[in-house]
Amino acid sequence: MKTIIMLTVFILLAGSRVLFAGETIAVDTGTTAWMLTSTTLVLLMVPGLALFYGGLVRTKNVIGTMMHSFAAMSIIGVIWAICGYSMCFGDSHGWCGWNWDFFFLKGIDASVNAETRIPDLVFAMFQGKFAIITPALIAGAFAERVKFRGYCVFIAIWSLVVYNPLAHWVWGGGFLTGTAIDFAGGTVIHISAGVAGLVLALYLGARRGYPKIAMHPNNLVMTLTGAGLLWVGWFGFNAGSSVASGIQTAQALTVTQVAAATGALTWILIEALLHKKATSLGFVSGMLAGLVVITPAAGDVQVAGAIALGIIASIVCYGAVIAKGKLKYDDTLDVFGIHGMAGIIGAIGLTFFLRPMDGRPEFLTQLWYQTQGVLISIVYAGVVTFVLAVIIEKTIGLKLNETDEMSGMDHSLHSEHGYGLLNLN
Amino acid sequence: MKTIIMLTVFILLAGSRVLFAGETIAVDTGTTAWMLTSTTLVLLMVPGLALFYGGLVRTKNVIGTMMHSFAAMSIIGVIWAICGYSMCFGDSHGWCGWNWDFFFLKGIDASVNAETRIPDLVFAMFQGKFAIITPALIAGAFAERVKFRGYCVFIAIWSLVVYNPLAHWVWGGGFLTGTAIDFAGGTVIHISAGVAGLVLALYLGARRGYPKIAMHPNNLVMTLTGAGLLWVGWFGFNAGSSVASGIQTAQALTVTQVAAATGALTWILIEALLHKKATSLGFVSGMLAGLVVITPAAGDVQVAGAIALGIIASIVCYGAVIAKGKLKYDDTLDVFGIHGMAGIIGAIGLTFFLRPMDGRPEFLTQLWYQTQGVLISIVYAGVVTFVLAVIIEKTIGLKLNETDEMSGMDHSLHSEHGYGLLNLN
Amino acid sequence: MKTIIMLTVFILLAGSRVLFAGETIAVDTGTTAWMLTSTTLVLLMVPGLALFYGGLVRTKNVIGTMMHSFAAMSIIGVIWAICGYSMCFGDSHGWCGWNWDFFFLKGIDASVNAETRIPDLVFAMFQGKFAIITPALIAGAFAERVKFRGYCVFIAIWSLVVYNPLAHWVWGGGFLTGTAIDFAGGTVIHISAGVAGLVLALYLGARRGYPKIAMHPNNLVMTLTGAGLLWVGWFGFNAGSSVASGIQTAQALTVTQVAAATGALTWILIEALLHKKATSLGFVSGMLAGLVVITPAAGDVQVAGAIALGIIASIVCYGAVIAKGKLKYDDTLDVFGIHGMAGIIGAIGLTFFLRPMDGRPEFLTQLWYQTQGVLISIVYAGVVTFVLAVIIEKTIGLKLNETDEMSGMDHSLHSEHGYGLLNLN
Amino acid sequence: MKLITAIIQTDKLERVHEALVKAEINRITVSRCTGHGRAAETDLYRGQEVAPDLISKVRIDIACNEKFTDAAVKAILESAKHGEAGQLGDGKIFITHLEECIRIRTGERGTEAI
Amino acid sequence: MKLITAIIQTDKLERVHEALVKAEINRITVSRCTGHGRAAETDLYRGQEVAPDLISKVRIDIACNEKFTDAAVKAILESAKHGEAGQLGDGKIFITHLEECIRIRTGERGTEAI
Amino acid sequence: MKLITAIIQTDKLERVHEALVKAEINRITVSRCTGHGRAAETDLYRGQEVAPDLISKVRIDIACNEKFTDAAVKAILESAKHGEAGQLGDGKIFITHLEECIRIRTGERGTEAI
Ligand SMILES: Nc1ncnc2c1ncn2[C@@H]1O[C@H](COP(=O)(O)OP(=O)(O)O)[C@@H](O)[C@H]1O
Ligand SMILES: Nc1ncnc2c1ncn2[C@@H]1O[C@H](COP(=O)(O)OP(=O)(O)O)[C@@H](O)[C@H]1O
Ligand SMILES: Nc1ncnc2c1ncn2[C@@H]1O[C@H](COP(=O)(O)OP(=O)(O)O)[C@@H](O)[C@H]1O
Repeated sequence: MKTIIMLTVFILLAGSRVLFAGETIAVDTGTTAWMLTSTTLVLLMVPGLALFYGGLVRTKNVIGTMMHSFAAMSIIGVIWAICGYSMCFGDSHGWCGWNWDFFFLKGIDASVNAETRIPDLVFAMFQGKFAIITPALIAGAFAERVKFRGYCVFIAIWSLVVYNPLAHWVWGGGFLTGTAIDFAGGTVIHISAGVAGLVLALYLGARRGYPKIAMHPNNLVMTLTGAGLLWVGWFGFNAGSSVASGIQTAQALTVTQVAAATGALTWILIEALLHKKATSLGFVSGMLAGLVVITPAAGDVQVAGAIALGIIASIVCYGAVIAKGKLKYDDTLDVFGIHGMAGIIGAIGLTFFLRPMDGRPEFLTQLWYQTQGVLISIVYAGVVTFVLAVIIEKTIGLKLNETDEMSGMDHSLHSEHGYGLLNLN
Repeated sequence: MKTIIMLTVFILLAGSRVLFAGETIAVDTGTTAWMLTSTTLVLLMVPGLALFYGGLVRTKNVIGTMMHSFAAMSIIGVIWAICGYSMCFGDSHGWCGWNWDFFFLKGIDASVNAETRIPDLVFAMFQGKFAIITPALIAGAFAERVKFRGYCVFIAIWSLVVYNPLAHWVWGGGFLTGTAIDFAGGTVIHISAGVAGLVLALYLGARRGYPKIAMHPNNLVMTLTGAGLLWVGWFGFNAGSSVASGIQTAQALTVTQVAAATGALTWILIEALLHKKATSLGFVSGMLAGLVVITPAAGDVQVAGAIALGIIASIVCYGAVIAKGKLKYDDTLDVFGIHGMAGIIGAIGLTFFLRPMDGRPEFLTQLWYQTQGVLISIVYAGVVTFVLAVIIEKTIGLKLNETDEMSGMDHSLHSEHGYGLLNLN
Repeated sequence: MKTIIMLTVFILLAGSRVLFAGETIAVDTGTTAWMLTSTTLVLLMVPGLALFYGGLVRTKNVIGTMMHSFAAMSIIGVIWAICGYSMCFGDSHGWCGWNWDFFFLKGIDASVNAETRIPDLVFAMFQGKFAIITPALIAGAFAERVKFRGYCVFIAIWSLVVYNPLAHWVWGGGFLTGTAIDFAGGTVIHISAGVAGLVLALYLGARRGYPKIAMHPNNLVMTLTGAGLLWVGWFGFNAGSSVASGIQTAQALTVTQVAAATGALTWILIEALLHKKATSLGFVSGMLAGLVVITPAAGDVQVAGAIALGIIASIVCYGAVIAKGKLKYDDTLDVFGIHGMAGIIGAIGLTFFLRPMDGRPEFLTQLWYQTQGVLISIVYAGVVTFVLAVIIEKTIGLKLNETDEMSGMDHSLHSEHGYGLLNLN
Repeated sequence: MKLITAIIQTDKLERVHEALVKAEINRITVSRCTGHGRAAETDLYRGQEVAPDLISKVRIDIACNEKFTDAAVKAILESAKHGEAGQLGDGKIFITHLEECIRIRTGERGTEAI
Repeated sequence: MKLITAIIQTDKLERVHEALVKAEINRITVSRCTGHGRAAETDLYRGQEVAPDLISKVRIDIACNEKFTDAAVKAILESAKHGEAGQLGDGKIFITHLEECIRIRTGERGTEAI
Repeated sequence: MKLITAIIQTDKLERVHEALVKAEINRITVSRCTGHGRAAETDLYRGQEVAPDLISKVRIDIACNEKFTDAAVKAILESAKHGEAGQLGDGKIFITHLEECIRIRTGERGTEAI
């Protein structure tokens, strides 16, 4: 009788109307609701990033720069549904995963995950947004001097040969799964994007005139707006990575909020100390550092740890950006200086602030796991990106020629102008 | 005993604290959460649309154009709560529905739908956002040359005599309910708006100087931002239309994402082929075509179908826009070329890609149902819009006079300037 | 056996994996999902406010004004997690609450509220966003003439000595809890911010040249965008304040939508009557008045009441803004005229439109409760703000000196320019 | 050669441009400016009528040979006026002497290059 | 008639305008421009001090009759200077000869029309 | 003293500026303008090629002493041209006589003040 009652209860209560032969997995509508929301929030980060990056370049490149984010949204959007999900979360085959069932997402059309109780498609879409945002982040490193065609091909292949394998290793059942903690993508997303950005910035060389000519943000209002959307979207990014709607979700959201606030505050305090001014760009840079640093750690540290990580990340990233100025390489929007550095600090630093919990490995073991994850991510992303960049540059071309760079990407690549309002019309 | 246990379980578990006399319908907090979120997301599309449209007109009309969307938000927002919901979802009386209980939403203040298990008010608000966005879409067709007063009166009446009946027929229990598939509003929203736009564009005539004088978008950054918000909001639009938080929701979200990505990609590939440039406006146009085409189909096609529909929609809409240029009529922001055309393709084309499912009508039957829905929508919206436009133009006036058109709507209708920053202040 | 079954059901169904010794509180994933979403939506209001305010000042102050909102996000963000939550929702000690367990949110790391069934952290974060937005609102009253350093110190202390106690009294178990109805913050948020703004505007004096020199909004497009985000975010603000995902949530969302729409419509109708023009700034002012007025009332009035309150609020606020012009004091962005006035109307006016419900106090009793809440809020916020302002002005300085005011805050305080695009770059 | 600088109302740009083209003056340079003259346009700001200090205007620069000067001025005068009587704020035309004009593309100088 | 063109710092526009009005010069045309001179203003960009190449300036054009020229120049000189000693970047005044001035509204010409 | 006004293509600003600096002309004033000449640049608008009526240009104003005039013109001519043959739309240089130049900071006048 117990069984009968339970089944009745299942069917009546759990809001699920799809039952499977043999096994009965009811959708948890609440968790599903939050994961759908998270998916939407992470998607919101893409226009957020477009605004953030777009506002920082010169007027003549604003559309071209925004298009980098948007292009990722569509190119990776398609690739992911076709084969990306399969490569990341299919059955493990060493270098990457694969599962013919996941091809075109056909086999998961109506399936529900037994543990999280959300439809598999929701998870696939949530993860897809991460795959979209990662190459979009890289674009900041070589902003203002890259061909659109080359960029599109680059991110498509990069996603296949760098992102998908890495995500598989860390999250999808690959050889790092279960050792390195990477809650929402410190290594997979920020370190890999940061390192790829650095490699490309170095390989493609600086913009004409850099660093002699000052290159002003064309629209800080836009950058601040984008930063706001990024903060908001990051709640989906981190809290969604719990793939639940419960206590760990709440924990992740809390530390995300605290780390972002701390990072921002730290950066403007540094500026206030050194220059007696607090800039808005400093604010959002610190905020970003805080958000990135907490990304790998969001499920596993507490408020005090988040504050500590936020402070450290802001200080180190501030230093990294200054160092770039000294070293005179042209990582246009500091993808390495902020995403790369904060990602590394977060991935390794989280070990020091882990929430006490049964069954954790020893401190040093965990520290080694983390370091290993970081190193593998750096080396793999670095090497493969370099090879890929060389191939694309030599074939279809990646770096914009000088004339087009001077006309600006908007005119030369897209035949458009960002701000018609500047003209009389 | 079974009953006792079950009742206890209900009360304790289902998060519901409101029980009704006789029947006991517990709110499904998860589904409710997602529907609340969807409502919010669809509302976000209104400022999204304001940005999208606003960026495409000339500087002197930017505020006036944004106001079209905002005005819809408030005018339809009030009308819907008073009587719109009743006309759409009240008991069927042929031309429209009506239920005095729904007047001022009084009778559903605390009721819960037995099937979806969400409060009726949530459904009413979700549907209300659709009623808001539809007239706002039309505004693009006669942008830059319409009186604000006439526009306000027009959308108020149009909503009552075109939108509400149509929605009632297709969704609210009217004569098309149960035959034509229109998951989230291909016929009700996009076709009706597209056709209404076309009629108005033809009736009101072109803007002064069109097509001789090139009319540049004043702010593509704004248009891209708006496009981003539209993509994000569309998740609420389509995935919310499942009125659930489960597998169909996930399916709708997935194909929405894929169709948008495919549409955008297709359009810029066409441009790349024909002009060797990929424009941002092309990107968002294709994205929009993809989003519109999947709207009627979102619950019933799979990933491969979404890709196919996205490609077809982008190609056809591209053609439609070119054709407009040749035919020299002035559908300012291509409401018909994009919403109308993609809506038609989606509504009919979905028949070819339906997810196999028991109990579906035969292919040809379904195709006829769909065609019928499309035709009724075109004819009804077209004729009534025309009559309405004539009446308003002849009485209070709809078309802006030439002097005011040349000064710009912002100055002549609203006494404002969009960008004070262009002046010295 | 009953117990065994129930426990099994609990564990299997309710999606909760964290059980507590002795008591077993399962997380309601649905309610949690909506509360997480609400938290995110309220956070979205902060960039929304930054855009709203930022667009209304002169070009030279756009960044400085946006920074006011962003700074609140980070400063209060940190303070709240450390001690703000404890002061508001800790055990009552008269002036404020306190609970060492809540210090750094340590003690609620994994606890779940027995009644609402959401993790306590979610509630803490949701409430934290309210604490952030309140001081950010004040900033509008003395926009364009305040030192950044002074402002930062001011909001930090104001939050501790004004906001936290007030919130504790009304919501956290203090002496007003259970008497005055303040669903989502009419007294705690809008009245306190409005009054604080008024006091500061009077104390600091007008901007140079006010009211002789016309000071134009630098970017109404931005203001409209911000208004859109505010409307969207307000759904989280009000509907989230039900701390549920059910019928009351739906009710709150509905009246929020209706009041905003009515307020906006009323304002532009007034303008149309008086000036034959309907402005976009008028639209958003009315919208804001409607949103504010419904804030204290959202859970307790119905659609008709929302319409009435929206109309009244718009009319009164319109009058208040005109009166300010006559009285010639410089509340730059009408924080008192809109937030203060509409907050007062809402808090008192709601008594007239309460949803009939068992167990309500008598009309006059309730009216007295409401008036009492309003008066206490006005007097307390007014006096403490004044004292605080004087102290800060005399020590580190709050008012910008004339030279810096003329150069603009962006240049003099932040060394930045909002719109690089105006320059050639 | 003369340099004609006209400050006109923004809503007249299209018409003035058309009039100039009709008068066979095809090359012009246009820019935004802000003027303070006798005109007082009002904006609405939250229910208050506000007369901005500085009003948006358009500046048109035309370099032309002597014999075209009168035609240009005439075209502007006719097309830039609001109504028959003109309006406060309709603008001004300034004429200065242009010593030299060089076409960058070809290096031509003088009246040829205009 | 003369055409006075002053390039000044942006934060001085309000003061210069006031000074001109006091000197009874009511009609001016103002526009944004960007200057490269000897001044070096610094912006902060992610912790680095950046001296932009081109700095925002304001350009004021005043057409006036000869007898007002000195008053106008004096008003600008006094109001546009930063501090007693002036600052690098305070700007320049350029004066050219204005051959003709026409009021569009009325068609008046010459000194009347200024 | 002369006032040189050059209207050039936007993508050449950087090069022209560099060329001027090389020719020891350090002080310039730059502004945005929109030109209508013989050039026809096309933009893409939803698949249609659109030739805007008015094209973005940059205006450079240089006040200089007579002896620098030729150097300045030469620098501009060389650096502003697209390719060897030049392109439609490369722009124009206008030269007018400058009667007076005053440095606001010091009050210096004339050739000193340039
Ligand atoms: N003397 C002048 N110097 C500079 N600009 C002027 C002068 N007179 C007029 N203007 C410009 O022309 C515009 C129109 O002038 P206004 O005085 O309103 O015209 P009117 O003289 O026909 O009434 C002004 O806004 C200003 O930009
Ligand atoms: N010879 C010139 N030609 C054109 N513009 C000039 C000239 N000299 C100065 N300017 C303008 O004046 C501004 C201030 O010049 P600057 O050299 O900084 O002043 P100062 O000579 O007092 O140090 C410059 O930014 C530039 O716009
Ligand atoms: N006579 C003129 N008066 C004013 N501006 C001119 C004149 N001729 C050219 N210009 C400016 O120079 C720009 C380039 O002129 P264009 O005719 O395209 O060059 P080209 O004569 O070398 O073909 C134009 O866009 C316009 O701004």
